[in-house]
Amino acid sequence: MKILFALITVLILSLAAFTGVEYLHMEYVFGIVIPYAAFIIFIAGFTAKIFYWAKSPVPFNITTTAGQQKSLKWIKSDHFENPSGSFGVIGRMFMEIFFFRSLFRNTKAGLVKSSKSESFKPGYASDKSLWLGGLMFHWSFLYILIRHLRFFLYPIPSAIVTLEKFDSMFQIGLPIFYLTDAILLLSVTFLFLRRVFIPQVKYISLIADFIPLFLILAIAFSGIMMRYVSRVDVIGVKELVMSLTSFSPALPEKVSSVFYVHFFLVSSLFMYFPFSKLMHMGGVFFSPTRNMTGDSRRIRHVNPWNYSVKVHSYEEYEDEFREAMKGAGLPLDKE
Amino acid sequence: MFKMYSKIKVFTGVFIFLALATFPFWNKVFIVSKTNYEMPDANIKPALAFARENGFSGCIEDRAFMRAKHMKLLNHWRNEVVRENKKTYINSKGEHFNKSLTGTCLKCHSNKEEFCDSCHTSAGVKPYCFDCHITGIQNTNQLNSKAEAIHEIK
Amino acid sequence: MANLPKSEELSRVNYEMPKKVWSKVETTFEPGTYCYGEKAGPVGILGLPNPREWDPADPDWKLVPDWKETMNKSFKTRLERFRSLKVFMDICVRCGACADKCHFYIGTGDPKNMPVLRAELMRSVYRKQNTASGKLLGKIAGAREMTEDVLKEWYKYFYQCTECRRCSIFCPYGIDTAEITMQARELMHEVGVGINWVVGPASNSFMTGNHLGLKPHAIVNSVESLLEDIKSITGVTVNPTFNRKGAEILFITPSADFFAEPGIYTMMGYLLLFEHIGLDYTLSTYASEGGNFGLFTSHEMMKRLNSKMYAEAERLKVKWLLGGECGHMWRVVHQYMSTMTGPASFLEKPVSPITGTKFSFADSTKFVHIAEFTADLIRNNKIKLDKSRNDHRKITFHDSCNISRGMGMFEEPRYIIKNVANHFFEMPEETIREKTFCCGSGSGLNTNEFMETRLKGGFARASAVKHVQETHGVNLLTAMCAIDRAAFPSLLNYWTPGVDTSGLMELVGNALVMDGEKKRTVDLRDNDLLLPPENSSEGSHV
Amino acid sequence: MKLNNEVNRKEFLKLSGVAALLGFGGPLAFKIYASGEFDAAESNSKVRYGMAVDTRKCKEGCTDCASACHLKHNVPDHKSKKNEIKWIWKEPAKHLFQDRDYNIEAEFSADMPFLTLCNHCKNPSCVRVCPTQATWKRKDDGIVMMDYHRCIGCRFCMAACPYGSRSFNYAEPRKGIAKLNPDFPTRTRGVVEKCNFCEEIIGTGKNPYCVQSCKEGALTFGNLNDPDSEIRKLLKNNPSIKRKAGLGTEPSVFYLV
Amino acid sequence: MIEKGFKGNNFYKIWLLGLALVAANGIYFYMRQLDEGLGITGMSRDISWGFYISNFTFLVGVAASAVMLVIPYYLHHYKKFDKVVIFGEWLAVGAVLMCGLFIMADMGQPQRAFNILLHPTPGSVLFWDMNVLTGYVAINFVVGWNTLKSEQSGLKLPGWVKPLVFISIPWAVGIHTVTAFLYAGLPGRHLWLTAIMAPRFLASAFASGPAFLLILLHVVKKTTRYEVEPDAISTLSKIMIYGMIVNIFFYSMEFFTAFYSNIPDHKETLQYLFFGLDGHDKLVPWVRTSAVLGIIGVIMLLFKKVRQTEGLLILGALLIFISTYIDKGMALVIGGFIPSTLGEVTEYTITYPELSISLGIWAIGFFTISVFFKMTINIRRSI
Repeated sequence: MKILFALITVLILSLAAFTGVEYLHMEYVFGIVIPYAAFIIFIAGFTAKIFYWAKSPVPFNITTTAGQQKSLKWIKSDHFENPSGSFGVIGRMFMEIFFFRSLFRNTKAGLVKSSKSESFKPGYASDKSLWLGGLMFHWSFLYILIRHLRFFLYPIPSAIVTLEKFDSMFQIGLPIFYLTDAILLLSVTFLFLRRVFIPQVKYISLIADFIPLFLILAIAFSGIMMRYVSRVDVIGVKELVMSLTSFSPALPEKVSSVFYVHFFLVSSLFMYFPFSKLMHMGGVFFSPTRNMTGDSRRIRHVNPWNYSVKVHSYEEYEDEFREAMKGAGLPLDKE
Repeated sequence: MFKMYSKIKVFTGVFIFLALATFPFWNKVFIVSKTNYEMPDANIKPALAFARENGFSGCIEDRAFMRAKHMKLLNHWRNEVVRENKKTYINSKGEHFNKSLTGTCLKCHSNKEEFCDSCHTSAGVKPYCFDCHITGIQNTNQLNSKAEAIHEIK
Repeated sequence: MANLPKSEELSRVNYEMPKKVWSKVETTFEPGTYCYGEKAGPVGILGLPNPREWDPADPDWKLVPDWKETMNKSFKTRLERFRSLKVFMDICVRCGACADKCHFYIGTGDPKNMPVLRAELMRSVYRKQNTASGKLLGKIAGAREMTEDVLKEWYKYFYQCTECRRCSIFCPYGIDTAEITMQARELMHEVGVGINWVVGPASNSFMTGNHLGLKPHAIVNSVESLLEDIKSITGVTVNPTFNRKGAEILFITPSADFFAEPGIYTMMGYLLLFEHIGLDYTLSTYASEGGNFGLFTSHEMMKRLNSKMYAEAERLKVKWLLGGECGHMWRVVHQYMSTMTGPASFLEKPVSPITGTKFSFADSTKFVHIAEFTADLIRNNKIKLDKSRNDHRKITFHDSCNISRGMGMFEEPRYIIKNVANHFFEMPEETIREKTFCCGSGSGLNTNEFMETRLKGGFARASAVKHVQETHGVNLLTAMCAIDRAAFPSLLNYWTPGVDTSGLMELVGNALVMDGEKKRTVDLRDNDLLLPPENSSEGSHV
Repeated sequence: MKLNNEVNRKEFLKLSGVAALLGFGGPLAFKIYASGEFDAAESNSKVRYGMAVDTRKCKEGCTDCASACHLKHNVPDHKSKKNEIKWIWKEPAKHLFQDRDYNIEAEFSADMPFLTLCNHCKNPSCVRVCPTQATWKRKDDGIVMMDYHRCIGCRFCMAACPYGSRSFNYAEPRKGIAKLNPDFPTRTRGVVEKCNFCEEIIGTGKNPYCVQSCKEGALTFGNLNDPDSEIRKLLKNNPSIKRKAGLGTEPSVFYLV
Repeated sequence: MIEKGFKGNNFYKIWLLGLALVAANGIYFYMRQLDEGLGITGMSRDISWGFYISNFTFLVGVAASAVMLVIPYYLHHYKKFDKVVIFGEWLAVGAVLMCGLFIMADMGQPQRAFNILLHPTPGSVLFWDMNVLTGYVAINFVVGWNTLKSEQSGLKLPGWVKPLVFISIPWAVGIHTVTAFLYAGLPGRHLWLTAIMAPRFLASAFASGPAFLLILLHVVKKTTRYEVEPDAISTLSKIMIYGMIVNIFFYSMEFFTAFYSNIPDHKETLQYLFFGLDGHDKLVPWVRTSAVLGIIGVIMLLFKKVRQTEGLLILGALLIFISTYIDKGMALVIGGFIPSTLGEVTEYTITYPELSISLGIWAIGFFTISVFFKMTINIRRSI
């Protein structure tokens, strides 16, 4: 049900763009108005969400310490798993963001029959599939995104040309097949399949987990379609994109509707982004358990809303137990 | 405005995000201020002498088709010519053409810089056709002189 | 617990997912699987809302009429106060990495014990109140109203989380279910919903300084009886002081160490060590509790209980604080104490009076852990140890969750164990250090009516112990946490009989060669030592 | 004959668009597109080209045929035996016909330079081993072809060819070409090449360049399947030998002796 | 799991770092080869396959030898191999990985490597070789990985793994047979054109593979003090000797056929290899060394006492390994091109870049094998 709902949503989006352009000739809407709107919604929404988070303070130092603390000099501390300074924090965040350090730890638990009795015990097997799938997906997505800058820039920086060269390293077909396209499709498919086939993950999945998957799948698919199958006039696309970035929007000569479908799906993703779990992109930087140092015993962390509370003072305590304390020979402040 | 915490970090982060996200909009202002994007000139006219000599009405297919699909056509041609010995292309108007990049296409589109390179550069595409296929006499001469120069060095 | 199922039966956990969507699975309260509700008495003492007598199993929880508004408002307040809460509510992608990391999930197979789903119980309510999509689309966006059913669900599952943070180690965004559980419990307390085993000890701590409610003289008596035992076992007379002004160091330890087995042996260890090195220290009856049950209640309660430590240190004019073996005490000291009740400018930066080592890592809190202190002593050869006195023990070490993931102390205790004992064996790698499994009774769930679930929660840890018991003949689990010492005896007795529980300093106490001691034949528990043959006994003293 | 693109293009666009929307219809869309779009029909004929080398007419010291061929086909000369590329060249007879007893058999001497080139075997072992069909035997005319676009440079064909007719581009070919012929492509580094029987011109009834350039008329090119062709007549009326006939490759190059 | 392969003492870390440096050097020269063409190798028009393909051929044998552990353990329930089988599988993985890299290094147009899949040609042995090798590495990796995983966790081995093990048995025979067919089916290359090429390949594989494994396990024992069952070692050494004896036997068959029939084409290469031809004799010392070492190795190890002395056993294994490496590597492949199809003798000299690339590939292979071995040992120690 959840899957179907998400699938239909994405199909409707695609069909809307296709019909809009192919039959209603709304190129202006799908090529100019919506992309501009999407971009504005994206950056405004994203920034607003960041500010929304930033409006709340981090009152306490709640680093998760996954390695030895910095204590006695002769004990080797773990700079990255339990950072004692900004160097460690940067390292930790870097490993987390670029290499998914935490997912690398992932294991899979299951029950093992004991050889000696009738009882069972849990067993833990290394499981790097999510790490690998996630890493491949995010890296190829980033790669593709950067590669797309060839439509946005002129002259095209040599770095982007080099990226493209690597991506089309293997001469497969013409135009040459991009490896990242394959990796993206494979990894998104993997992420989808694990959501369907791992019972636990299926059980926790919401519609909002399937929508981005289908949306990205549809974006990749429409992109691949127009590159390899139904060709699109690339120069026309560049003309449109460059006109948008120079704030003098103009529609090019007829460009295939597949392009508009692709463009609209990308716009949809951008619009959806700030209001969805996709904000983990910004949020990962904001996670206090990872972006703080573990040295809160050495340096005092300040809580801006720290307020005084009702305590049971020693005076009250002594008043209450004076006789007993006297009996036990304990020193008293007031005799 | 409103109360916000870890301001410096947040603003730096947001600034970097905005800078990256809007890069396509501002890059020409700072980075490549001099070169404004120019569409590859759509009005370059091919030298049609070859076509006229051979009695063709013009290019083998219309412009929009060629712009979007020329590489697929050429790819198809190369397989047919080399592998299937089918060397004649009959277009939608019934005209017969010799399937040849250098022998047909480049006869009219003799200026590779204008007809191939301008768009390819604009779109960031580097075809490997010309690693083997030789374009135009001018280029051949250049190549020859280059080849000779290499020999001399050796 | 007569009606507990056999361990074989309990170990056969069913991990199949229910057919029903989780939001439609009803919350039930079976005996043995839930903690009793907070009682009117302690609630009143602490001044918490809605004191009353009630039972979670009853359909009517006697809530105040406007509980929903209170809760929603408090939720908003918490969001404004805690960035972590906001971020953790927003960014989970439900990748499922945390799902099978929770000891309660591993032990119960209940999907709502998957950290992601436990948090989703709260997230769904958050979405309804705080996100546009949740407000507009409701269920489609995974949002739902706060209702009495949802509250019951919260009660059940946020009291099946020991705030151990194991899941957060695996989360790619560091989402910490412990933080979410703490906030959820805090919100529930706002409407008078909590468990008695947390609120009771909290009120005791508040009034008497310790969670057992021991009055000053009881503490003194209890320590005195320990001194007698020490005398008879070692022949050494130890004279600790209480509430002494002008001592250099104030020593604070969980109150269970004064009173309950096996904590008392740990206490004997402390006393012997301090005597051995001639430390100028005092104990306090006012700040007689290291543990902080406020951590399981609310941030405010945590502060209320924590304040006593610095207050007493200031009153007694000590230079710095030394802390005993306790889990949540150290989570609080490490993460909250100087922020909440500091800066402790009336104290001095801690320096070991014996070795001269500057504990500069505790410059702000001025609170040093006994393991850090002892490791430093051993490193500097300041204490005399006879390792062979622990030879009758095959030891494994349990990393307590708060000490490991809430502080990061892994090496010090291992260093100490290796210096005081000959037989040390690690449990499987996936179950120790930062990946350690909780005892299943932490965060105030150490109550008898909850035994069945506690045993399930401890299943993962106990299985690892069983593994080293089977492969290496391990017969002692050492842990630096009072809750561990309270929970493990019954837990291990159920899952892996034959393995005892001890604190770290008990092992040190066994190994310490005291000045003027008599020849020891028994350990601090009066168990016979494995003595070497007579003629070579001198040689083993190092 | 199918008049294709212009008419069907719009249809295809729509189809592919819809397929894109359906997402999973990918392979189908590829099929619709990949086949037939640029198809054109061509006639088939049963031809097997071959060549007769009249060793009696071939003049010693003359390399006109090789020069013409190498010039026309942009065959590089790297001036190194290791990297050399040869389509057609001369080789002492004893290398071509190793199983003769030159002391007794008298038609030609052991060191007499003989012309050699790809035999365009009827049963080529090089074709059998190629993993990508970059070299294959053309059905229309029996020419053993090379597809330089497809060759992966594994050199299996070189190991399989019993005649040493194949060369590999160990070095950058353009560096070894003194004068480029713009009408024929050069090769790229890392592919195998060899004589192609001038397939680019013989379709129009012309003879291969080597045949054209031979002033002595020592080379005859033609259809071995046509009993009336000149080459068949020559072979009928003259004694001829083939290289390594025992291997069963059935060369299409004959030596008249 | 894999991260455990990187945990070790400083010696181990330096070893890995050293391998990485050798690999980096190889990569540098490979980049140059990509840039300048295969002309920077010693290969030529006449000797069109050289050191790369030699190593490839040899390593296919090493890979195939894993079957000699799998058969006794899984088919005959020879429990002594319990702890060794996985090392054989890792060795196979490492060896096939190197095979693949050697093929990539040898290709003129590696960027078109996928053409083999895009234009599948069932008639080409190379197409099948590519398929069986890829399949073999996949099977061994998946089987090894999953058995180790279940060893680590105690969780049951997934049901689909067992069938894969059984498939791997004929598959191992398959990879070496198909590789032999690369050579054995070519007209005009007389050294290769022999019906016992595949059996010879297998025989030498069953000698060289176990020899390699014995040496590796010895190094493992010396450096990490991880030991496998002594009975397993003894069985492994017997397999090696039988393999080598059969190998030598097959080789002498070739001599008989060539010299008794007295067919020049059949004789010439053997003449070149053992005695020199037309004044060319570059390979003669190598080939003679190979023969001598092989024979000494076998004779030595025929004695049980020698086999049971660890040092001597390893020495014997080393002799056999070197012998088969020279024989099946250089002599077989390069010898096959001499004399050329035009009857000329062109000799082959390996170049520095070619050697660097080859060493780089060996380094990558050793790196992989080290990491996998270490991972296994570390995991077994932690249980």
